Amino acid sequence: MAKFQPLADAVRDNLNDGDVVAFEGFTHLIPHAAAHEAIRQGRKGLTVIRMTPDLIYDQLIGMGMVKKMIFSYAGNPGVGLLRRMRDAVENGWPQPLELEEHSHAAMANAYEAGAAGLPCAVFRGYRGAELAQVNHNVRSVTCPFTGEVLAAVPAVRPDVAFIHAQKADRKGNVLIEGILGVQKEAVLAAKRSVVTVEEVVEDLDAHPNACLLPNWTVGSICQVPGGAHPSYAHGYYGRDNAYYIAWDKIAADRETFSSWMEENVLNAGPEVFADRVGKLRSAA
Amino acid sequence: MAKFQPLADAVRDNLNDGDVVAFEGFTHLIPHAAAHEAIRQGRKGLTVIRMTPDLIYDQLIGMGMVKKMIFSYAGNPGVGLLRRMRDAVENGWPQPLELEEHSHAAMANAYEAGAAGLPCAVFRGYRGAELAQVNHNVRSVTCPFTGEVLAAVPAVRPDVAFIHAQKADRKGNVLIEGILGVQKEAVLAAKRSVVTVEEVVEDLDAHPNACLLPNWTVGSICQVPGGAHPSYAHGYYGRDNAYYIAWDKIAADRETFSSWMEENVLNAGPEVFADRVGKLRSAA
Amino acid sequence: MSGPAFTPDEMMTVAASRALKNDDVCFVGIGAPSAACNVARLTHAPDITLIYESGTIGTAPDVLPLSIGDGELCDTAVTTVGVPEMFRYWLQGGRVTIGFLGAAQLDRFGNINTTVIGDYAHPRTRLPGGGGAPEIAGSSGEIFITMKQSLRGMVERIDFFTSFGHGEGGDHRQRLGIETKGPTLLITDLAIWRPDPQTKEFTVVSLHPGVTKDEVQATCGWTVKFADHIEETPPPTDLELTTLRDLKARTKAAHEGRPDPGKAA
Amino acid sequence: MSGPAFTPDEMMTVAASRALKNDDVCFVGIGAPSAACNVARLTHAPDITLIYESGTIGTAPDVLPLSIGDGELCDTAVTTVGVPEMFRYWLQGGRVTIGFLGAAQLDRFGNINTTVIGDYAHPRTRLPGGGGAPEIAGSSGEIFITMKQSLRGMVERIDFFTSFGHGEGGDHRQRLGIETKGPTLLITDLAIWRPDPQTKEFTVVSLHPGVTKDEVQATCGWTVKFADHIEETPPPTDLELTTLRDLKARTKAAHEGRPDPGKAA
Repeated sequence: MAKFQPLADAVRDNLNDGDVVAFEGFTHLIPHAAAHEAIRQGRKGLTVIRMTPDLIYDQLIGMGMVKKMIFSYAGNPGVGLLRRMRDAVENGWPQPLELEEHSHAAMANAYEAGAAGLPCAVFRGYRGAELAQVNHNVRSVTCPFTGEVLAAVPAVRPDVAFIHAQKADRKGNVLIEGILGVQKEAVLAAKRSVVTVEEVVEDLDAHPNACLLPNWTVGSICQVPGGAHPSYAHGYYGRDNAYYIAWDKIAADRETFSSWMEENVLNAGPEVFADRVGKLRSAA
Repeated sequence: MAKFQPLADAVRDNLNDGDVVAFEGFTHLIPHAAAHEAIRQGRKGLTVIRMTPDLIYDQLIGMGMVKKMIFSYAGNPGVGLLRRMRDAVENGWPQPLELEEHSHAAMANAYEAGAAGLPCAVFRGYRGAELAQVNHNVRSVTCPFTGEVLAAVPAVRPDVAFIHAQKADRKGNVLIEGILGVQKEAVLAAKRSVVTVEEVVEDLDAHPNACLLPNWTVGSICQVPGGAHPSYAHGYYGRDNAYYIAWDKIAADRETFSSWMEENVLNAGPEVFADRVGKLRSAA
Repeated sequence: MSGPAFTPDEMMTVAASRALKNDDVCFVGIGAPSAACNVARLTHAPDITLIYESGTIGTAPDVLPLSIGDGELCDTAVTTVGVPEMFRYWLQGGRVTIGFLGAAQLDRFGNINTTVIGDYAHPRTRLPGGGGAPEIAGSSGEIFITMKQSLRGMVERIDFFTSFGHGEGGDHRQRLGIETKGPTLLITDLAIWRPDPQTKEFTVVSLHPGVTKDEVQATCGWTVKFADHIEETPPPTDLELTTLRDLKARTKAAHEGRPDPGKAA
Repeated sequence: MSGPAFTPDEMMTVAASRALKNDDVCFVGIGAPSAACNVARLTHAPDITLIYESGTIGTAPDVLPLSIGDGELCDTAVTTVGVPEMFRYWLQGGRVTIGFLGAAQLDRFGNINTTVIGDYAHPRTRLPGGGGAPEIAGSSGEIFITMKQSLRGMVERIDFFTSFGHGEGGDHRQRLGIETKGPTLLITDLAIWRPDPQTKEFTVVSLHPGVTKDEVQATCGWTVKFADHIEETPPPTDLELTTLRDLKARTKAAHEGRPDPGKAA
């Protein structure tokens, strides 16, 4: 049953050194505030999973918290590469980074399989793609009716999933709307979950088929207005595209990165996020 | 691209003798009007698919139109058995009926696989269940990661799917809400599709994540108010439970059945449905 | 016992309702299970999550549904999902603590038949089939069964294994690789039964008020095993009985209406 | 050609937009494909269905998204589905007629690399990876590719097969059991290329206005094959150019704003 708690407590209770963790969000609703809290708590040796690792994974990697990353597209969308991740992969700074790389279709199916309690996902994919040769977790099964060879990947089953959502009601039922990504799957596939929300309301007043996580499927709920910034929350505030563009320069240099992290993450708290989205609210 | 047409034309254009056809609806939104039109047009040798064949399949079978039925629960829900179907299975009247029987999980997964363009569905099921021994379309695949043996069934790929939905907009985009069943999957899995709707509106005014079939995924759209009766349409009219209870007597006897079909189906048209739901509208 | 304040059917439903806990997530079969689950929700388990296979999650109907997909279930649900998702994420995903099933035929090991009476290829009676039951039986944490006792229903050998209980008993589930507990409770109109820890044979552990062992045996097609120490099921409380009767009355009023299935009916 | 009325980049986008039809269902890659697809929608193909991998179906953005999941895409979409459904029902389901991709490295057979420069295990440059491309390349009816020509981008051998085009050429796709057409069109800033019917090698069929064969060869890392009869690409019309420039101007205004990535930036 969902427990309402401050973000620092939720991260402390749910994320341990060495965990397999997914901070999910597909451009929309990326849980930046939760990742920053994890950085402040200095967890180590994490295996991080995400379809589209972008800024927060660049930050986790740059801070030396990540041992392995399972992913399908690691870029700053529309801007360029992830410079901290490149530095880890190409130069081993601040530590080497093991990669398990998939396609989006494989990752989406793997989350679906995780939510569905299956050991693996089966789909038509990877044909002629070289990832199937470098990733030992791309295998195959044969359709027992047609003989077609289909791709198989292991289900994603994180120790803990962090997502950001629009709102929760007082009972802890969580509503996600707009671009849904794989957030519902991430929570259902994970052993534990933490959901940051823009607001807590009396009644979700949702469509009968709205994407919703009932309170008994969610571990912790933390109210963190603006908690997705510079990503966005449909109906609340727009994406801070300028911030994404600016990140490219910050991440380009180790020292610039470190001092930026010091000032904006290590010496800050979840409460800074509400201010950051102030001027973006009209754009939502 | 969706074509608006009268129901009789849509059935004539899309349903042929010998077709594999799904009239889908899971208690909610069962396309009765479309099935009655198919009965009037006297199609023969059909293979009918549905998770929960109830009254309309009892009627199709009793009218001698069905060669084979693929299904997972054939009953009059909460009332009892399907007496026309029993007569066909137990006594071969009016003709023998071949059955391919699955569990709900298998059928739901098979529709999902059909919509997903896969040759088969893979799930955890049928363990210790005797259907796996009498149905040659229940097979297995082995997870290449864990060695777990999972069930596999062929994807459902009907020639044509009929569903009923709440509304379409003038461009032909179709909205379904409430209990969704497998209707979206049935249309996406089928080669052709006919959707009857309660009404055609200027703008669906739908939630961003509403269950929706874009106009280019739908073949024909026919406006048939009340077209789900005695099933129901969420937001329009309630389920006619009394009708379901009364059906048990009508179907109990071959002659009663035949004369009822003559009067209420063969000598009627789609326009009768609007009247039938008149008094149920307040209950919706 | 003269002038009982409740019927055996009411005792069955109330006893079944008591087995459910406030934090259970219950996949509800239709008929008797539905009444029991909703009595639980309206009495001691207000926060119980009831799931119907139509995709309605966390539903709280004011009247019992006739089918598993009445509008009332969706109107009162926390959310409603498509049927593929229901079976994949919610049942197969291992989120259901209790699967609550009825049965046409039942054997002493909790195996259920709702498919055919007679031979599968040439049945004497073609029943509706399994619906969700085969996977409810496999994927739910444990299974509760409720049915009225009769020689026709509780049989030495079921005609068809629609859903697997404990098979031939003992560790048969484990041998098939099924990790869930399977049937852990049977509530009839006469008694409460639990599987023997070793053999998994259903054993009477409690008799409903006024019921004798002979009555239980007379309406059961196998030789009944009784526990060494048999309890007496506490009779329904006023609250339980009122709740159940009010629910049934509301349901009757809602379902009856005037039948209007066409002119020739 | 002195004082051209349009840039090579604009010609590329306009030429790419023309290849799309009103009834196409187009899975849109980010960058150049996104501009081309939306110019098509705003000119000759108003009913084209644009799908982005974020789950937005039938989207009609007023400004180009920076990412594949900007709010603008959802706000203007016919509907938005979850990402697993996007890849299962919509892409794998065979509903996409055109997959439109960009490339970091491309070879003459339409094979694409967006994964690494150098060795996979020890790359010189770690690129973002394939994202949706491996299955877009396999499941879309056909593939259009658009990129600016450069010796670094158009190479004799790509460093990694992120997505499969025609492999080694000829019937390589069929030999792998891939039933879709694969790359059928390449639009660069200098020319339009189509695969040879037999060998599947990309062949220049049209040069953009003022472009010479030598210029095409000078910016391509393999020996270019030219068709016997080469067309000249019609220059952008006023409508096409105005539409593209207005779109870019709206996009620039929307994306710029004041960067505010914290105090130390």
